[in-house]
Amino acid sequence: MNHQPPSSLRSQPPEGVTDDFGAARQSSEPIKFYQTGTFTVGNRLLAPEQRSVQASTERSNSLTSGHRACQGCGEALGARYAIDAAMRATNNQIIAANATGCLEVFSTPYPETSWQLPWIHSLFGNAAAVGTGIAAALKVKAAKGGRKDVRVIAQGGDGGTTDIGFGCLSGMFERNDDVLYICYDNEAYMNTGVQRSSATPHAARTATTQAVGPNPGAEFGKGKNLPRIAMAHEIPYVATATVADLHGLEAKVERAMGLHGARYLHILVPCPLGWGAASHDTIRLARLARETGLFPEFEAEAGEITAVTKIRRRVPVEDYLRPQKRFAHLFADAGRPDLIAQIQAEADRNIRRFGLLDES
Amino acid sequence: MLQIRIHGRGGQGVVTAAEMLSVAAFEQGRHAQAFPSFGSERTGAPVVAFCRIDDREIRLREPVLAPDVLIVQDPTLLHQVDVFQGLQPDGYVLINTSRSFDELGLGEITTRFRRDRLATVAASEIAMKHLGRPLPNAALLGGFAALSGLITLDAVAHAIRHTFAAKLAEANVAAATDAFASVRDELKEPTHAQAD
Amino acid sequence: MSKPFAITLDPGSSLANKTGSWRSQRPVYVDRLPPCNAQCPAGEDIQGWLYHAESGNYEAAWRHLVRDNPFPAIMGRVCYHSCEGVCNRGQLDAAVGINSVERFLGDEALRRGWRFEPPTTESGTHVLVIGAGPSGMSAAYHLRRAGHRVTVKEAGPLMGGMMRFGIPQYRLPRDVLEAELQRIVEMGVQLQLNCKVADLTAEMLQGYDATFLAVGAHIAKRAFIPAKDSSRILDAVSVLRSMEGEDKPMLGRRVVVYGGGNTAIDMARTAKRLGATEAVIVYRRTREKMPAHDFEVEEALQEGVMVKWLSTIRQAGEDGELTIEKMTLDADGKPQPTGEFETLQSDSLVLALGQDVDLSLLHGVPGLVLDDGVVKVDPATLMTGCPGLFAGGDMVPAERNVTVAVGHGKKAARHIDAWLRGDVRAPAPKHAMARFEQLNTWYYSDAPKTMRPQLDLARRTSSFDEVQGGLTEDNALFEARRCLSCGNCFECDNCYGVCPDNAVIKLGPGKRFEFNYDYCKGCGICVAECPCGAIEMVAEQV
Amino acid sequence: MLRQIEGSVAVAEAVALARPEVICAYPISPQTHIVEGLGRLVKSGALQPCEFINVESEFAAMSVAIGASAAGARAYTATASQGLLFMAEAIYNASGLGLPIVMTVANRAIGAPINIWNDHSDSMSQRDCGWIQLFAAHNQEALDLHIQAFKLAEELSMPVMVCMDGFILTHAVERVDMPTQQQVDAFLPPYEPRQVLDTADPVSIGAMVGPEAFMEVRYLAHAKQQMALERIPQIADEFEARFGRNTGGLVRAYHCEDAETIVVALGSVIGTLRDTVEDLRAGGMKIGVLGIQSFRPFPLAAVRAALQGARRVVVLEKSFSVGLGGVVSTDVRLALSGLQLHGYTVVAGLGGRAITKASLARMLHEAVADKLEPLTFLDLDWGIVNRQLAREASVRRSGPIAENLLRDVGTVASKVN
Repeated sequence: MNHQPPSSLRSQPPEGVTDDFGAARQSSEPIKFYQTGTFTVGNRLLAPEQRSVQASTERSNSLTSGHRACQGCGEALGARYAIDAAMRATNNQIIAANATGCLEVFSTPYPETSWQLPWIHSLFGNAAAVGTGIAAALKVKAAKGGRKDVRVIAQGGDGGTTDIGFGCLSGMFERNDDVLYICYDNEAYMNTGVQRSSATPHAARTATTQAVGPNPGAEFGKGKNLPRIAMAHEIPYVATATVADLHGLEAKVERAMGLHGARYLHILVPCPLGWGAASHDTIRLARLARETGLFPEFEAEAGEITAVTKIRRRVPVEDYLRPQKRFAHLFADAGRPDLIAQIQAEADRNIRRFGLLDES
Repeated sequence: MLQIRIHGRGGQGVVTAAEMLSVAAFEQGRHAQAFPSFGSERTGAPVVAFCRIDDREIRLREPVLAPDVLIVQDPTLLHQVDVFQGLQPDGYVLINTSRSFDELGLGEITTRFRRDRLATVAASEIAMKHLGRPLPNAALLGGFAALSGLITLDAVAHAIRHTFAAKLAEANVAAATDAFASVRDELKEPTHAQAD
Repeated sequence: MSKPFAITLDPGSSLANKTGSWRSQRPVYVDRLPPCNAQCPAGEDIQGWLYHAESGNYEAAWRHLVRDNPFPAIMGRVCYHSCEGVCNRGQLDAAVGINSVERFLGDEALRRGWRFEPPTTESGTHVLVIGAGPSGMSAAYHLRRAGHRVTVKEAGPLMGGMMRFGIPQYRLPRDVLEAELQRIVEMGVQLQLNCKVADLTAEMLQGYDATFLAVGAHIAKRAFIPAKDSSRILDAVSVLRSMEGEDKPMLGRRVVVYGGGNTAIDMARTAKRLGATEAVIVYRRTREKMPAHDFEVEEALQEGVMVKWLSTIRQAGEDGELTIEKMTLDADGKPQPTGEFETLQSDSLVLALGQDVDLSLLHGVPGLVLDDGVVKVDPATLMTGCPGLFAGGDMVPAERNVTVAVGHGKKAARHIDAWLRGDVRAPAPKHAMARFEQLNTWYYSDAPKTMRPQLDLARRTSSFDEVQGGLTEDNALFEARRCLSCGNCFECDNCYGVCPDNAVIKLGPGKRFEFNYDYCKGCGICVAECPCGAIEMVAEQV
Repeated sequence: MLRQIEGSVAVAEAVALARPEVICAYPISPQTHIVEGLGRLVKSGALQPCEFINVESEFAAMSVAIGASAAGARAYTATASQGLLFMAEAIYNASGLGLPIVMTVANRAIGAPINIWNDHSDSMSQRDCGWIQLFAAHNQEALDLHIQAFKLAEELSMPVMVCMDGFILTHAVERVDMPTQQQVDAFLPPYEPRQVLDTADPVSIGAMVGPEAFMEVRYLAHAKQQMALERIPQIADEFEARFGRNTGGLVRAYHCEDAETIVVALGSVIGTLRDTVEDLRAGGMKIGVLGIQSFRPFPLAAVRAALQGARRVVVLEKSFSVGLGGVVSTDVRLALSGLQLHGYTVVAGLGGRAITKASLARMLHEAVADKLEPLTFLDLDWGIVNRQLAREASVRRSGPIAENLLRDVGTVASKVN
């Protein structure tokens, strides 16, 4: 079940202790790179092909400099991570369809675009369908002797994916169209000023779920888990990822591009503005989301879970909630330990459901 | 211009009947227009279909209000719908029944219209015989050919073959041929009577 | 294609939009001082040589190491590696086994016969080094490297000083010691053994341009213990020295060692190996207060050495009967007599109460000042009151251990070199310390410290075989790679990868990175996600 | 080749002859037979390579067409009524991005009350969406217009809506002349997109355009439609030259030369009007019919030229701007600005109400006598209306209008008219 790093990074440290040092064991396994680890972007000790795409000066920078995203934008980061990986996996044969939202607005305000691949923005709710259309066109072109290796990515934020674009997305899934849909989930409608979406976490303050009254923030018992809904379509591949685990994210994109049919990748991308967090905490918060269990990272094929990324250093949800102003009301004055307990229960449920902790 | 109105129930092939009629006319080199009483009626509900036949382009798009020909595929409609509405004085009437006009309680009709243009035919029974299902539309067209002579049995047969797949087509052609004969015989009787 | 106006745009055109103007703070790359380097008495660039070891380039690692210390194989055995005590990794799981990697490199060098290159140019100046101990030989090495002619005069028959006469073989095999010392001599150092300098002043006039004095402290401290003639009382320094000779000392079956320093431990363990059934250390304080290093105490206890805590020897009676008074610690932790007595049978009593410097050869040296039995030196340069005469090692005020001595040798050599060139060596400006809080340890995989294999107990107490084993190459590589590279970029590409604005330029292997301030919005993610704390944010000038 | 087939089948086959590469299908009456026919052609292999996609909504249908067209494929879909409204956002997007999609609209009323029968409310609701809107008077024209539409759309890189009356044309079986594949291929070249998503030449399509350039973008769309005013008749002529039929174009006049009264109309009612006018002329009335084939772009000049000789104009339309009156009428009046002639708006056939020769004749007699109300509702049952109005005046909660009316009418299934 555990998400495996590349084989050369997988061996155990050699055991030194023996009764007689004359017999000290010689490890035949390759050495794990403890210093530059499996967690950093690059690694001077790794073979180039084992390094992350982002470590390479050859990376395509699909979303290049000069975009108008906020300081520390997780979505800008997630988009470059994912598309660059897809470009690497397909030898730059990617066409992207983008839903309306922050990503679209900050990347393509006339007269400048930050995209370096063929890209189209149509509407808020139809990115998946536009992707379907592009894929259909490519299929016909291929049948007429055109390129056969061009692949399609449709992408949008959580609003464009879980809410207004849900119908088109489900249709694309159900038809198993050859499109990878990527949801950059920052858990609210940031483009319009931080309003609640069906991906907004419980108790989070947004402009439409204010931190007032007996049940402040987004109400419990509401919202939807799109990755699991995607799995219910039994499409070839569903995965979740965060901008805090670049290697995992790239491995998932690579896996997705290795398959045909409808694929779904749900990436958690913290939003400093909407979450009320420091711009430098973007990656840290994504990491904490996973380490609390609130955002389980997993892969599923044809509706079955095939891998989960285990929690490495488990932390209580407070550690994740506290740095975010959208949860400030949980800690103000007397605080709301009852609500925090409910959120912790959700994390614990995820840990049980996905087996996020090693039994050992 | 000849205007035909066909009454029946959803599922009895009323619309198909009108289409086949238009195809038959087309086959004879004439202009024809067939269309249903547009609606969302379901199986069993009363439905109407229309057909116009002319020697020039048909531009008129209104429903057939004053039919020259009235074909009733289901006699049970007679007491629900005023099927005779707008029927021309010298219009044709063909009713799918094994009974006579009087038995149907339509004695009054026979007085208002030309008797030699009124006929009944047991189309459903004929259909049962040939198709094993009571789909009277093809048979009725055969009967209409006999009643009016406005289209030939051959044209009707062609239209049937144009509409249905081979096996079903031949069964329907057979039904139409039977009905054609039945109506022709029915029409002979009064003339005999006069002869006597 | 004839693109529609405005709605269709050319790729990457946003490069025209210089978002750097949004910035109120800017990230800058910094180098910080790793605590291990700061701590090392020998001034080794530990992080520097570990970096080479990580990539398996052991010779480069060794060469980088010996720039500061010519004795990796010795250090890897006898250094008390205080560097590991301050290693930031200690706060994460366990400190990096710096000492064991150092030993691996030292042994590897001996195995492969790596040598020191003689200097390419000769300075023409001649320096006298008195004493071939760790400090003297270290100085000789560094001075020779700098191109100076070096003559070493040693009173004893062999090089090594306390490394040879103070440290038992089971901790430092003599072949290792000999090899690393010989390697220095082979650089072209003139060595004169059995050559005691009686009159320093006179000696210095024999055409030397400068002198480094490092004769150590070999005179055992005595304590007054009333004793009958029959009682056998020896001192640890003499006993340990005699271990190097032909006839081993006769200590009997019951040996009592008096003292609490490392020498006392070495003595007791040596006694065990000489066949003593009982080796008892008598010490007036508690284990917590004992100056000996804990790991050595632990090893001694494992080997069956016994310790009488809070005890002093009041007198040595007939047939080696020792009278012991129990002590107690007062509020200041000082031992106070209790008046409770007990007796302890011994075949011999060995005193290990510390050593004094032999000051006889210093008489009449102009300007030289003695202070509390040691030579007073300028702490910055190690030069004595007598111009051109420098001193180091156990004979100057400092902690007395091999590593400190080696460090003195290097420091003195640097300042002698400067002094000979007529200028003063200004100490290089020190970087700010790399603190644990500045690291982002998430990026380092979990990796517990590798234990060095140890000789099994039976063989430890019956022979003088080396107790501490070495690391295998895999272990050494593994251990080296546990280094966090505190405060110094190791090119992990994190900053290059995590920038949402592609505002980091990768300059290629060994060249590190640059910020592209045209686009950097100053979000600070690179700072937060730098594993080793080598970036900091500074406010933009407004 | 002459065939006696249903209008929907004729359109499906015509579209297939245009070799579309992506077809999006979502069912809604009365458009269903068209996509059903195309689905059959694709599945049988008669039309290939072509992707026939069963989408989950009209919104998706247009969105898939947008993606396909942007990727360089010839894209087609069909819809009607609520479906057209449901895809409205994507309709504006397709024209805004200048994607030459062709769509059939089987004209149908818009609810509530839900009504599946024919009128022009649906396509009129998208009057300003930036698409070219062509109206077919009969099935032959519907067939021909689809072939012309692809040529027009792709030349100008503008989407085209071909409007045909639901049921009245889509479900009518009549004679059509179906061209051969060779003829169509010779007339319609393969699609060469003006802009395309191509990995070899990447562009970003669909940028956000602010106040500094938005008006220009909009004006350019208008300029395109002005070009269409020239190309539409040219393409109709090219079509006639190749196929021997004069269909499409901007407007078509019938007995307008000497007419004092001209009836203006769109779609299938033109046929009934021509019959009516023929009869009235036999009675000595100087009357003609002006059919409008191109509603967007609206041929102001052509309409003015055709009408300026008359004394009165009756705009008969199957659409209704509640609170104002005619929709087509306003455009016609614009074409006539400055001219002194009587103008009448006659709203007829809403929700499938049959438009009969008799009613038309009656209405036109009144018109010619200038006794017609400026805004007339053909065959409106005033009895029902007045009773309901009275009911509402008297009772606060008078209940749903539609149900009350049905109660008054006493609905009979399968009414003849």
